[in-house]
Order: sequence, then C-alpha cells, then structure tokens
Amino acid sequence: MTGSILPIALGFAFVCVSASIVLNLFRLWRGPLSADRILAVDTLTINAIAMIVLFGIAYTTPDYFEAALLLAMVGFVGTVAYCKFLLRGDIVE
Amino acid sequence: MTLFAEILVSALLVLGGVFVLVGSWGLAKLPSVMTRLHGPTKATTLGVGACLIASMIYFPFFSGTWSAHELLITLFLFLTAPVSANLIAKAHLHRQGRRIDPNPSDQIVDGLPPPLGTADWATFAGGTTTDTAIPGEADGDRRS
Amino acid sequence: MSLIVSWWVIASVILPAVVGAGILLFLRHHLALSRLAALGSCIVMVIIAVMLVHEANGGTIQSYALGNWRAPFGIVLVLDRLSAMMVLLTAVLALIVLVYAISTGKDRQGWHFHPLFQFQMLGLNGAFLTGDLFNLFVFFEVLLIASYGLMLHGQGGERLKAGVQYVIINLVGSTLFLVGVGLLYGVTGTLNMADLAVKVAAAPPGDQGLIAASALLLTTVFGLKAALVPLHFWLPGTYAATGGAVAALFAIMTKVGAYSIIRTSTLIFGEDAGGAAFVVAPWLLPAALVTIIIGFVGMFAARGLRDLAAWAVVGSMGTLLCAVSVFDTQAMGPALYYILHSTLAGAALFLVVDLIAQRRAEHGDAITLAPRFTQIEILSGFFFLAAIATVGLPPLSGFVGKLLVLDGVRTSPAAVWIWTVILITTVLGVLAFGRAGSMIFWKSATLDGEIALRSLRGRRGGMAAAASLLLALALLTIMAGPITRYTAAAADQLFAPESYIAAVLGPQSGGRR
Amino acid sequence: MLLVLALLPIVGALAPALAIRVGRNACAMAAGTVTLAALVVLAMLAPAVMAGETVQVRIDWVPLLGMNLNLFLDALGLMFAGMILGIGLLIIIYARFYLAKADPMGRFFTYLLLFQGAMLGIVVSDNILLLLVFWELTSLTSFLLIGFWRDLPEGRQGARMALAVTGAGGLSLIGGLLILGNIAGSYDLTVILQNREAIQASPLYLPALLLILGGCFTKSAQFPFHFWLPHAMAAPTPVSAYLHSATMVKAGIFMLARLWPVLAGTETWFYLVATTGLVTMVFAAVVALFKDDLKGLLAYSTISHLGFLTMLFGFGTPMAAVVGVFHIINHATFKAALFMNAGIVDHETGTRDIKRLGGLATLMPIAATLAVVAGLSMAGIPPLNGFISKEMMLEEASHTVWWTQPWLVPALATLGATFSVAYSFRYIVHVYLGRKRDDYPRPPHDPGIGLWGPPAVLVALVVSIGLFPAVVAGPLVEQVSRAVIGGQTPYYSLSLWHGVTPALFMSIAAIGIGLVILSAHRQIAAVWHGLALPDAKALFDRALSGLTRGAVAFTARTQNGSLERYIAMFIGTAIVVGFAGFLGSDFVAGNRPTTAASPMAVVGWLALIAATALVLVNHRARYVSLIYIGIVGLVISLGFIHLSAPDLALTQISVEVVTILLMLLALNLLPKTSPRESSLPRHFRDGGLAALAGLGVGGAAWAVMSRPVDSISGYFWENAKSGGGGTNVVNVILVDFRGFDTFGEIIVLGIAALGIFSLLETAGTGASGRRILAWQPDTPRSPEHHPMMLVVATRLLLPLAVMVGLYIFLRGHNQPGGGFIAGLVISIAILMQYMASGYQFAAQRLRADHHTLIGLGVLIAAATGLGSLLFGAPFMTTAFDYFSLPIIGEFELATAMLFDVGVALTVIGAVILALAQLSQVAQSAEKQEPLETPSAMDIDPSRDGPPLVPEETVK
Amino acid sequence: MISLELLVASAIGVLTAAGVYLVLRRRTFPVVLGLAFLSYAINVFLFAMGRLVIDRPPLYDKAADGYTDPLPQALVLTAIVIAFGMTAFVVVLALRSYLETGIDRVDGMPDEKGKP
Amino acid sequence: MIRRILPHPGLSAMLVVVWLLLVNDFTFGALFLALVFGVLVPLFTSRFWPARPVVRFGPDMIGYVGIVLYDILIANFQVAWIIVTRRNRDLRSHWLVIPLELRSPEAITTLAGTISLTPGTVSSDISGCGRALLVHALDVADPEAEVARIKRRYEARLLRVFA
Ligand code: NA
Ligand code: NA
Repeated sequence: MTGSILPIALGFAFVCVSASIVLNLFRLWRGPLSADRILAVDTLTINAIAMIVLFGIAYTTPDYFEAALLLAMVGFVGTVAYCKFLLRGDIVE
Repeated sequence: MTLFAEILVSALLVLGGVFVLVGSWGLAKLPSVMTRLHGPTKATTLGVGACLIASMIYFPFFSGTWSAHELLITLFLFLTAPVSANLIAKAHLHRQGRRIDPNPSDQIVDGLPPPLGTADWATFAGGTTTDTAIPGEADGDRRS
Repeated sequence: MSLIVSWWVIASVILPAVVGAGILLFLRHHLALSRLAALGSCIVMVIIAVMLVHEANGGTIQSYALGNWRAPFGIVLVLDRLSAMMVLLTAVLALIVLVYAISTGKDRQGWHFHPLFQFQMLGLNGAFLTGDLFNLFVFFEVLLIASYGLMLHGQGGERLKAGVQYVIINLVGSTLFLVGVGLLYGVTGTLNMADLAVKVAAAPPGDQGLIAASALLLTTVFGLKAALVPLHFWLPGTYAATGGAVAALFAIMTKVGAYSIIRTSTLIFGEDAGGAAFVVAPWLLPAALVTIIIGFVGMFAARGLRDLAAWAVVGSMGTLLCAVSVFDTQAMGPALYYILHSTLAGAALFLVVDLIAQRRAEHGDAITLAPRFTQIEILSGFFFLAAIATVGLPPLSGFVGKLLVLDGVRTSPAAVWIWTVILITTVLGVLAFGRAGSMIFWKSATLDGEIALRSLRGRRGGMAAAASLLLALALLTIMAGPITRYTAAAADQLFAPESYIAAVLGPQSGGRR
Repeated sequence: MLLVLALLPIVGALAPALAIRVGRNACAMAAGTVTLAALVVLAMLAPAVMAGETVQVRIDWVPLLGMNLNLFLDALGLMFAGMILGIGLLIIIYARFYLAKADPMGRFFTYLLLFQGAMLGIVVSDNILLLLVFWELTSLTSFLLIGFWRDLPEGRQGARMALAVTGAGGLSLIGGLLILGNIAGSYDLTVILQNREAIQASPLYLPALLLILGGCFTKSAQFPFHFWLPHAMAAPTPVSAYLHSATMVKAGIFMLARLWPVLAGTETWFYLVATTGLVTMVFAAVVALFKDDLKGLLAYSTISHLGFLTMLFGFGTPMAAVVGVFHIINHATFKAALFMNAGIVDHETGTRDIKRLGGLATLMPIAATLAVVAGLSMAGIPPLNGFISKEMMLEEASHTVWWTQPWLVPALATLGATFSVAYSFRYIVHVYLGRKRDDYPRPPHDPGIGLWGPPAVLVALVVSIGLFPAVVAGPLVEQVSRAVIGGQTPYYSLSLWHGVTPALFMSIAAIGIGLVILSAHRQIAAVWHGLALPDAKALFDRALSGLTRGAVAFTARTQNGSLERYIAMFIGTAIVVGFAGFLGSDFVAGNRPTTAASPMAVVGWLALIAATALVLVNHRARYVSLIYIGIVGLVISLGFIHLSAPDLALTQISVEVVTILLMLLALNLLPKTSPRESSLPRHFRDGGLAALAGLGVGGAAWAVMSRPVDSISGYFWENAKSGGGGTNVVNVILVDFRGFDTFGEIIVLGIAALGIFSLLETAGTGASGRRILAWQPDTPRSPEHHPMMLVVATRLLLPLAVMVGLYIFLRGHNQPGGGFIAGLVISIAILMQYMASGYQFAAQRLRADHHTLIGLGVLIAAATGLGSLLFGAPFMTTAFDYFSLPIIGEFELATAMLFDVGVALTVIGAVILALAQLSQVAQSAEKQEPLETPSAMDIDPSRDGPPLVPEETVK
Repeated sequence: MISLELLVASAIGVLTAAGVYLVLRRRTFPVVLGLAFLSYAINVFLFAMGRLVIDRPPLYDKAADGYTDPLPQALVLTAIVIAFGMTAFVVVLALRSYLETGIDRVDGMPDEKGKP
Repeated sequence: MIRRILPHPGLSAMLVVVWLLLVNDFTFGALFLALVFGVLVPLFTSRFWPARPVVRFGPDMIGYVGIVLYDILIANFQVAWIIVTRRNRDLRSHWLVIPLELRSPEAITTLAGTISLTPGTVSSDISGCGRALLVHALDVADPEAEVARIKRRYEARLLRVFA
C-alpha cells in the first residue's frame, strides 16, 4: 500500500461493509417474514464477498478470491434452496 | 500514474462502500418485502462491482500481478442476483397469497395486477393458497 | 522394519479397504461373489494377523512410515505385541461373525453389508496399529461410521430408534475427542504418540494442567466407547437392538475404547508425564468398579436375552478396566488376557442368543415362557457354556481371566474393593443367567408342543460359528499358559515405552530417559 | 496315572451321551465302565498311598498365574476318591433302574460323570486354583443334576438356589484361597501346607479364614447357609444320594480337613468352625424330626451330620480330626444307603410322605431290612459304624470347653444325638413298622436287585465297619488322619467298646430320650408346626425378589431411554474431569503476544454471536433456524479467510451449503417445529452444562493461543515444495504427509453415503412406506415446480461451475483448493441442476452411478498408495516431477494428484448419492408425477399450446 | 484493545455452549443443529490450536517471513469432511427413524399428547 | 459433426475465456488446457441444455450490454437517492405487467435479469402462459410509461439479439 488516500478509502469501505453487515443482521433478526430473512442472508453473503475483496486489497494478496467466487456461487444455491423450500417444500423434485 | 491509480481505486472503493451501505440501509429501512428486495440489487451491482473493479485496478499497480478473477465474480453475481431476487419474490408472493405487503406503512395494498391472457401468474396458477405459516414467521405481521 | 513385515502391516489396513471398495464397485449385485470376496479377505486377515503376532512376539517394536515420511511428521503404523494381538483378535472375531452372518442370511437383510463389514475391519485395524493420535481419531470415525451402518443393518423401528441414540452420542464423543487431540497439539505441537510422550515428559510445569485436562478428556471419550459408567448408557439399547451378528462383532468395539485408554495412558500419560502421569487412574478405578456393579445389576434386571448379553458386556468392561486402572505390569497382563476373553465370550453369547431368538419365532429373546424350539438341547448347552464363560465360572476362560485379574490387582491398594466387587457381582451374574436359562430352557420345556419354523436358514453354519467361538474360548483356556506369557510380555512392553519411542522416532531419540 | 484318574470321568462323560443311541443299558454300562476304570486306576495307586507316599503329577498350565495342573494323591484324597468313585458306581447301577423310560438317561449320566470328575478333581488337586476350577464345576454340574427334572418347578428353583449359594460360597473360597496362596507364596497345596506359622501369623489370616469358611460352610450346608440343601432334594433320588452322602456337601468338609493343618488350632478357628458345626448339628437334627418328607428328613439329617463333622474339625485337636475322618466314611455309607432306600420307597409306593406310609416291613422286607440297619447306624446304635464314630464324637465333645463353659458342648452334642436317634427311629418306625395301610398310592413290593443291590453293598459296609472297625477301616483312617493332621496321629482305638466313659452315658441318654421324644412325636410335632419359625427359603426368595425388583427399578430409572440424560451425563463427566484435571495440575498463563482485533473482526464476532443467539432462541422453528445457522457458517468462513486459512474457508463455504440442502430436504418430511417440552429446571441444567462446556473449551482455546509452542510444522513448511512437490502446504499435508488421514476420511464419507443409501432404500416399505403414503404436505405448495428463470440460469451456470471445480482441483497442490473442494463444487453444480430442473431430468442426464464413483474413488486413492509399494517404497509414498512439452510449457505431475482424483470422485459420489436418495423419498411422499418436458420448465414460452400449469381464471 | 485471540476463544466458547444446549434437546432436529454447532466450535478450536496469524496463508514462498501453522488447517479439513459425512448420516437417520416410527424424539418415546 | 463436438460453440468460447480468467495466465499451456476444457465441459454438460438458443453475436449484443451497464450506473444513483431521502410512505411502488413479445426462455430470462439488475425494478413472476412478466417497481410516477420504456429499451433490442 502506497499513499495515504488509499488506506483511508479502504478503511471507509471496510466501515461501510461492516455497517452493512450489521444492518443485514438487523433485518435477519427483525424479519418478519421468511422472505426477509432469506433476503438478509443473501445480502449478507454479497456483502461478505465485498469484504473478501477488500481483504484482498488490504493484504495485497490474490489468495482469497476463490473464496469470493465460491461464495457467489454457493450464496445463490443457498438462496434458491431456501426459496424452493417455501415454494414447494421439496427442493429437489 | 500510480497516484492516479490510487485515486481511482480509492474513489471506487468509496463508491462501492457507499452503495453497499445504501443497499443494506434500504434492506433495513424499506417498508415491505417487495420494496426491500430492491436494496440488495444495489449492493450487488454497483457496490460490489465497484469494489471488484477497484481490486482489478489495484493489483497491477501495487503488486505487479494482474488478476481477472474479479470479472468472474462479477459475472457470477450478474448471472445469479436476478434469479435470487426472482425466487425470493416468488416465494414471498406464494407465502403471502395475493395480499401483497400488508404493511401499514406501505401503500401498496391492492394485490397483484392480473396477467395478460388466461393463465394466472406462475406462482399461483392452479394452486390454492392456504394460510399455513412457516413456523417462526411473525404471524401478526402477515395480516395486519 | 523388514520388507515382508511391512507388507503384513500395511496389508492389514489396505486389504479390507480394497476389498470393501471392490465389492462396492464390482460385486454389489452379486451376493455369492461378495460373500466369497469378504470371506477370502477375512481368512487372509487371520493369516496376516497370525504373522503379525508372530513377528511382534519377537519383542522388537516396529514402525511403518506411511508415505515414507519419518515420524513424527508423517503417520506411522506401529506393530507391538498389543497392537498385533488386537489385530488378531479382530480378524478371528470378524471371520467367525462373517460366517455366521452369511450362513444365517443376515447379510441379505439390507444393503452393503459386506463393504460395511470390511470397512469396519479397516477402522479397527487402523485404530489398533496407528501411532498417531489424530489418525486414531480418523480410524475411530471409520469404524464408527461403519458400525452405524452395520448397527442399522436390517432396520426396523426399534433398531432405528436405538440407532439414533447410538449415532448422536458418538458424534458428541467424536467432538470431545477432537478437543482432547487439539488441546494436546496446541500444547505440545505434535501428534505422533511417541513424540507426544517425549514432549509431554519434557513439558514445562505450567503446561501440566492443560495436558492433564486433555488426558482426562481423551479418556472420557475412550470411556464412552468402553461403556464406562456413567458413559455406558448407550450400550445396552444399541447392542440389544441390533442384529445378533453385528452385536457379536461389536464385542470388539468396546475394546477399542479400552485399547485406547491403555495405549495413551501408558505411552503418553505414563510414568514420565509429570503432573499428568497416570492422571486418569484415580478416576478410572472407581468408575470401573461401579461399571461392574451396574453391569451385573443390569443383567439381573434384563427382560430379554439380548439385554442380558448387552449388560454382560458392560460388566465385563468394568472388570477389564479395573485391571487396567491399576496401571502396572502385573495387572495389565491379566487385563490383556481379559480383553481376549471378554471379546470372544461376549460375541459367543450374542450369537447364541441370536440363534435362540431365531428359533423362538415371535417369542424372540424375551425371558418368558414359550414352547420348546428346534435344537433346544444343543442350544441350551451353548447358552450354558457362553453364560459360564461370561460370568467367569470354570472351566472356560472367564474363570482363568477372573483369577488372573484378581491375582494381578492384589498389590493394588484398592485390591479389597476390586476383589469384593468382582466376586460379589459374579453371584449376581450367576443368578441372572440361572434365572434366564431355567426359564427358557427348563421351564419352557414343560409346555406342550414345539415352535414350528417354516424355514430356518443357516442351521449348520450359524451353529458352527457359535460353536467355534466357544471353542475359541476353550482354546483360550487350554492355551492360557502361552497366551498369558504373551500378554505379560505385551504389558511389559507397554510399561517400558522407551522401546516404542525408539522404534518410532529412531534410535537416536533413545527413549526419553 | 493320576492324570488319567483325574481326567477319566470328565473325558468319559461323553461316553454315555454317545452310548444312549445304542440303548439304556449300554448307556449305563458306559457310565459304569468309566467309573469302574477310574476305580481300577485308583486301586493301582492305592498301595503306594497307603504306604504313606504322595503320588504327584505336575503339568504347567498357566505358570504366570501359578495355576497349574498339579495333582497329588495322599490318603485323604484317596479316601474321598474312593468314596466318590465307589458310591458313584453304586449310584450308576441304582440310577439305571431308578430312572423312568422318559428320562433322558444319556444326559443324566453325562452330567453325573462330569460331576464325578469335578469332585475327583477337588480331592486330587495340588494347586488351589485348579481346585477352585473343580470346586465351581461341582456347583455347575450339581446345578444341572438338581434341575434334571425340568418340569418340576421345585427342581428348577432348588437347582438355582443351590447354584446361588454354593456358587457364591465358591467365590468366597476363591478370595480366601488367593489370599492364602499369597501368604504362602505359592498356590500349591503341598507348599501351603508347609506354611502354618506364616499363615497363622499373617494379618490376612482372619480374612482368608472367613472367606474360606464361607466356601466350606455353604457347600456343606452349615447354618445359616443350609437352606439350599433340602430344596435340592427335588433332584432325582440317585442324585440326592450321591450329592448328599459322599460328594458335593462333603467337599466343604474335605476343604476343612485339607486345610486343617494350616488353619486349625487357633481360637478363631475353634469358635467359628466348632460353633457353627455344633449349632448346625443340633438345629438340623431338631428340624429333621419334623420333616414328613423322607428325603426332607434325610436332608436335614445330612445337614446335622455335616454339622457334626464340622464341629469335630472345628475342635482343632488331632483326636477330633481322627474322629471326623472316621465319621466321613460312616456317614457316607449309611446316608447313601438311606437315600437309595427312600428312593425305593418313593419308586414303589409312589409317595415319600411319612404320613402316608407305614407298615411296609412285611410288604418290602428287603428294603425294610436295609433301612433298619442303615437307620440304626444313623441313630448311633451299636454294633454299627454310626455308633462308633458318634461315641468318639461325644467323647471329644465331653471335654471341650466353650467360652469357659465346660457343660455347653457336651450338652448340646448330646441333644443333637438325641434328636438324631429320634428322627432315625422315626424313619424306621413310621415307614416300615406299624400296621399296613390300604391307601398306598401304589401297591408296594420289593424292587429288583438293581435298586436294592447298591444299598445292600453299603449296608454290608455299615455292618462290617461296625463289627470290625479296626480291620475294615482302621488302616485307611490312620493314613487319612495323618494326612489331615500333617503328622503322627494321637492314640486312638476304633472299637465298639471304649469302656465306661462319659460318652457312654451321653449315648445312653440320647437313645433313651430320643425314643421318648419319638413316642410323643405327634404332640411335639403339633407344637413345632405351630411355631412360626422363619423359613429360610422364604427369606431367600424374598431377598432374591427384592434384589430383582431393586435391580429392575434401578435399571429402569437410570436406563430410561432418555438420550438427553445420557448426553448430559457424558458432557457433565467431561466437564468435571476436564476441569479437575486442569485445576489439579500446574497451570501458568502464556505470554505469547496477542493480535489486536480489527473492527471488522469485532463485527464478524457480533454477527456470529447474534446468529448463534437467534438459532438458540428460535430453535423450535426449524426452517428459520436453518436460515440463521447459515450465517454462522458464513462468519466462520470469513474468519478463516481473515486468519490465513483459505483452504478452510473454501471447504467451509462449500460444505455449509450442501449441509443446508440436505437438512432442507429432510425437513420437508419432518415436523416443522419442535414443541416446547423442557421444564425450567431442565433448562437450567442444560444451560449450566452448556455454559460450563463453553467456558471449558473456550478457556482451553484461550490458554493455548496465549502460549508459544514449538510445533512440528516447520518440517512441513520446509519439505512441502521440495519433498511433496506443492506449495500449498495444507494440501501437501492432506495428500502426502498425512495422506493416510485423508484416505480414512474419504472412506468415512463413502460409508456415510452407503449408510444413507441403505437407510433410504427401504423407506418406501413397511411402516415407513405407509407413513409416506399417508403423508400430507404441511406447508402450502406453489404449483410451479421449475421456474423458468432458474432453469435457464442454472444451465449456464453448470459449465461455469464445472470449470471452477476443475480449476480448484488443478491448482490445489500449489494454491488453495484441491480434490475435496473441487468435488464439492462440482457436486453443487450438479445439485443446482437437480434443484432447478428436477430429479428426473438431472438423474437421467447424469450417467455416472454414485456407488461406482465412491468405489472408484476409494480404489483410486488406494491404488495410488499401493503403487508406491511396487517401487519398494512404503504405502502412499508420492512422486512428482516437472515436465516440459512444446507449446504447453512446463507443468508438474504428481501421484498425489491422482490420489486427489480419488478424493474428488468419492466426494461427488457421496454427496450426489445422499441427496438424490433423499429427494427420491420426498418424491414418493409428494405422490405427484414429476413434470416431464424436454426443457424441464413448467412454463416454456417457446412452446405452442396450452401452458403446462393448469389454467385458472384470474381473480 | 480487544485481542483477536479473545474474540476467537469466546466465539469457540459460545459455539460450544450453543451446541451443547441444542444437543440436549429432545427432538432430533435441534439435536442435529447442536451437532452442527459443535462441529463449528471444534473446527475453530482445532484451527486455533495452530495460533492465530493474519495474512500468512500456508502457501510456500521462500520470501515469506513467517507462516501460519498448516497442520491444524489440514486437521480441520479432515474434521470438516468427517463431520459433514456424519451430519448427513444423522440427518437421514433422524428422518428415517421418524418415518418408521412417527416419532422425532431422540429418546424414541411417543409424544405425551398422543399426536404422532 | 462439428455440432457433436461443439454443441455450444458460443459457450465453448466463453468457457475458454473463463478458464483463462480463472488461471489468470495467458500462456500456451493455459490456452491449451482452456481449449481442452472448453470442448470437454460442454460435451459433458450439453445434455443438461437440450435446446440451443440462437444468439447473434454482434453490434446489437454489444449495444445491449452497453446500455444495460449505463442504466445500472444511472439507476443506482437514482435509487440510492430515493432510499436515502424518501420517506417510506411517499414511495410510489407499483406492480408492472409487461406483455412479452419474446418467446425463447433464454431471451425472457435475459430480459427479466436485466430488469432486476437495473435498480428500481425487480422481475417477480411470469404469467402461466409465459406472455407477461410481473415486475415490481420501487418508485415510479407513471407505470405505463415505465412498461413502455422497458419494452422499448430492452425487449426490442433483445428481439434482435435472440433471433
Ligand atoms: Na487443498
Ligand atoms: Na433491479
């Protein structure tokens, strides 16, 4: 990391993402509907991807990107499964 | 050049951070499931996208490595986010029946518009909606 | 390790794995071939195990470095007298039980009996041979998951209900195992048991608390497998609910717990372990005593023969662990002999009970009045023999084992307690078996008629398997001289861990003194 | 020779079992031949023994235990062996004619010979551990003999009671003998018997004595352990005659005699043994008088005479021991004869009830003669052998002082003798004399010689010993007495007339008063039966049923099927021992510098705690808690990323989702809620356990993390690249350094899948099948199965995800990834198809069989490991090399990657197998025909024709 | 300043406590959730036994000035896989037992209220 | 023949690019492997995608992508502004019914995806006959105009891309 702007921007982004996660947790807790909670988890997963990307920048390492990629894929599968359960009960039919 | 890159990366990070936060703020603040559903699309598209682009620019300049993984992640998110939203909406429509978003602060209480043609919306077609709740949902909020 | 010995060692682990996978892959729709392969594997295992015992009896401990990575970095298999003995015991038991299962058609009552059986053997052999604590965990899991499958083989409501309990409590147990292993690694930085012995002995005093805690946690896990009171609750239901063949095979499962207690307590937490030296002993002894009592009381309360047999296993584990808990050579030799005896006796009892239950049709194993049944005479004889072996009356090995234990613990300060409990509970056992046997064989004989069975599968094979277990008990008695010499030598090896350490870590480590 | 003697009956026990196929005579012949052969062997050994030698055999059996096949035969052994075999032979003859046709004779004689062998073993064992083997064997075989008539409830109960009491006594004896052996330093009798001083001086003398007496007294039915013996009378009479005259019960007396040299002579011995014997003798004699059952009378008489013998050995004087030895012989002769006689009466008249008998003398003259002679001997009437030994006993009693009371023992001994006279005469008078009756159950007449011959032989002995004691029994008594005493015998004379001694007066008094009592029997009996005496059997039964009830109640209470309790016990134990171990040894807190937590870490921590709390609070709402738990997994994955564990993060992320899918699949068919059913105390208990467990594990983690360690990891770090060919050290550890773990791990996974398959394969049958058939969805169903957007998107995602999987697999050795994660990623990609397009659609298109994948995976992994054996390297030794090809450039090939292929295949097979199988069950529960279209979408706008989803008018 | 070690240790504690509490419930489903929590807890615990290091992934690099202990990570990976297999098995077993007996209680007793 | 080896040429091309992006390496070795997988993976997965949508790669497609990206950027700011500033009760949420002329599922999915990706609108359902899309709009003044905009701006273009 070089200058002084970037760390500040990065810190700001971290704070934003952290705050987002707290907001997601609020929605997760508050609900009230299952759809809200699924939505909260879905959003949290996407925020987690952002967090991982930020980590990658902060540590200047590409080692964590696969995790982000996988999270994108898996977050989707999870959301689909939660929704299908609500829609059909049986998620594989 | 590096300074420019740094400024660009910083700007993207700030932008990304703000949009991620706004998306989640929307999720927390908006009055009903359908309106809340709009929030995360922000986080996905611009928020995370900006962070990813920031990262893409950052690496060649600051560590000498070039990485395109971010593009892939973006691609994945673009592919999946609408489907997720669609399914959440469907699940919600299904669970709530046609009484969409009976939140007192939400003005949309009319229910769904009819589709064109003879068949109902896919989520309802042919089905009868019962009132069985998924345990854990706040029942009071479903009807008030 | 010489090449040929190394082949035997590795074969004892690889053979069941390959045969199990092979049956799954190629033979799962060919019952006859599956049986043939499984039997072949078991027979070869017996031969291998005999070779291993022969080799171990030479007295040198040999270690096999998997992947050619030297200890403590890679995983090693270690052949000493104890591990060789356990492998042989497993092989013999497995062969007999397999014959029983095949001839009574138990292997057809569900899916994948033979692969599960082979994997069960793999898990057992791996657990007995490994010289690495985490690898021990892995093989525990292998043998547990295979045992879940076998336990549930054939299914039915009661079995499933008992299975839920068995599986869940063992999963909790596995968690605790990892806590113990993890803690030990965290403190010592190693996983190889020989290296752990060195590191624990050299640990600063400030680490002793954590080491002692991990020793006790590990022993709690092993105690769970060994059905040590108050961790025994899972056993009676599980063993009584599963099929006879599987229950017979499970006679070795409790011994895995006992084995692990013996191994870790003598090697890692032995004499040189400072604050953790034999830290489990003061807990183990009273628990073992109570285990004997609870086991025999349970036998007394049993309503079915399977129940009776299951509680007998608990009681015998108590006796065994009593001898173990003294932690000296004198008592350990008898304990090892008792392992052999109680495994075979427990298995024999379960097989005999199963044979009886099969023939009593809907009366099953209940200790109630029912008409005479096919082969009642010979089965009453079998039951009588299995019962006296289990209770520890002469002439079978139970009596020798009991005398050995009583004699072995005599120098212990707790000898009075051990003697009192063992002797008094034997009376309970005699009464329990007397009650059950007289009800099922004598009183029932007074009823008119006989239970007719449309078809009785494996009349000969099943009987032969049970008989061969009884014969094994007789051999154990007749050959008690050489066998006790072996177990005594094995005990000596256990209480002189230097040679184990040297064999694993190389001569330059020279043990720790 | 001695070995042959000891083994003959046991080995020969097979003979009757086999011979019964030929016939009953052959069977009896076989048994008789065996016994006779043993007698012949004994006879060949006898001269040497009678010359004072001890015949010995030593064969090592369990030398480490000191338990060996050491046999010796001295005069005591010889005498007992002679009785065992001699009377045994007579019993066999008698039994041949006694047993009914329906009785399984082969079994009877087999048991009898086994018993005989066990008895013989006791008396010839030199090694006390060996002796114990035989001792317990007598208990076991007598159990079989007493319970021989299985249809008799008394037989079954009597057998069990005998086994319980004598078996328990045997265990007591084990304790005592082991102590004795330890004091003496050897378990060989010949050694022990040399160590009188050491034994009697040892502090363990008293416990050893008590335990040994426990064995002897139970076996020889001494008060208060006597109660089993009368109930053992339910046995066939030959058994009773054998067990209660010469064998079983005499084993206890034998032990007293055998150990007399080392145990007797102390005050403790005297008070314990002599008192017990005296009490038993008197008490049982009194009871015997009032028994109306012939065998009951004889049973109590036996107890009384056993008391008689016990008392004699208890006196501890050499002279008393001599008398004891002599009376052993006498009692065996007349009592065996009487038992057989009782059997004859029973056999011929159909009853053993004295009240229904009488006047048989003329009807059964032979039996009557035998009974009179033997009965008079039992009463101690001259000139029979019973008289001589009774006289000698009274003589010994007359000068025995008990607790400063010189009159006590003589008086009581006389009292015992008095009742002995009374009941003996009652046997003679009330059965044979008096007037004939006309209501015998069967018309009585003398039996054949087969039944009366054997007792006649014994009666002949009774008479001849009585008339010529010194000639007939003298030498034997002398030698045996020496063996018992362990030295020279005192002066004694075996003769009818000892002159006018106190004993003579006591004897006369006993006979006189005894006859008076008998004449008033009816009146006294009325009083006796009016007494509410405690019944030992009732007490025993009550104790036993109390014990049973207690055991049942205890077991039912503790073993109540409550898994929560079992787990609570387990966790509670772990907590207790864990904390105790920790607190019981030294602990010094570590000084490793800690890392400051970033705000993000704190947020992550908060998220974890919040999600955990949400699960805990909402755990009864199952679906919702599944959503919450996803967050926990997510945060942990993030934590792994933050803490430099990318492989862990990848694994956690992918395992998490598969687990959730699985649980959702299962939840579909399970109840959606858990009822509230724990009481408040239970919540506190569980909360307490949870808090302590959390404190323990968390505290341990803290303690470890805050201290430095020198671990073996450096080696992995240094050798991963050079020795393992990979830069991802974690992966190299997994597939190489610790590949064996991974091998086990994939097998676990494979077995889990097999288990799941086996479980679900049968779900459609039986109770489960019925339940599935009756199953109704408990949540509303949307009619659309496969939403179009999902189907289309996942089709594009599949190849992408497969690419990702391949990528993760290939890079695993050097970068985060590897076979397991790749397998999971590909599985997830396939599962996506299952979810989007349906089971049918996906399963049809996925051609690989899951079982094959699992089997193949494990085999590939094993084969990779085995490959190294071909090169002479240990199992799982890996090889790798770098290759260079034109165009493609340099690349690496490692055998470890092949191993990883095995891992990946197993994972894919296991995951798909488990989920597919589970979804199949759900399919059958839904009872809906799966949608069959080429595109798998419910709504396919490109199709012409009506929509697949049924139409309905729009509201 | 709060240390990372404290956060991780307390998280392990909380996860363990949650797992223990849930494992002690009476229905199979919460018990399975409890097992999942215990599995989380133990994974993190094992991992923590290698101490906490930030930004030093166990990827061999000559230039690296330190590394995270890779061994616990490998152990955790093994433990995760095993726990996954076990969890899958127990979930199915719970379901199967419920289907067979109509009871989803871990003690196999029927419900007090008489409903299945 | 070529169809058999390359069932989805476009997909194969995309996978080659994806592989190169994944390995982050543009050497011959990587390209070789990319080509191998680009061919093999569609072979394996084509069974899951029986119908082959005809997609015209060309200026229409590029234009479409450009427009969508632009819209995403702009709409993001608009919607962010709404979320941050507008009171909940002042939101003018509406259900929009978009009649469809597109027929291929892939095309409709693309349209629906586009609608969802641009903030402010979420595709929620499709009618049972596949002729209309149900879209939820967060805040629109004139629902009809919005429907028309979507049809004009996206659907019309997609009709050209998906022949
Ligand atoms: Na890896
Ligand atoms: Na949108």
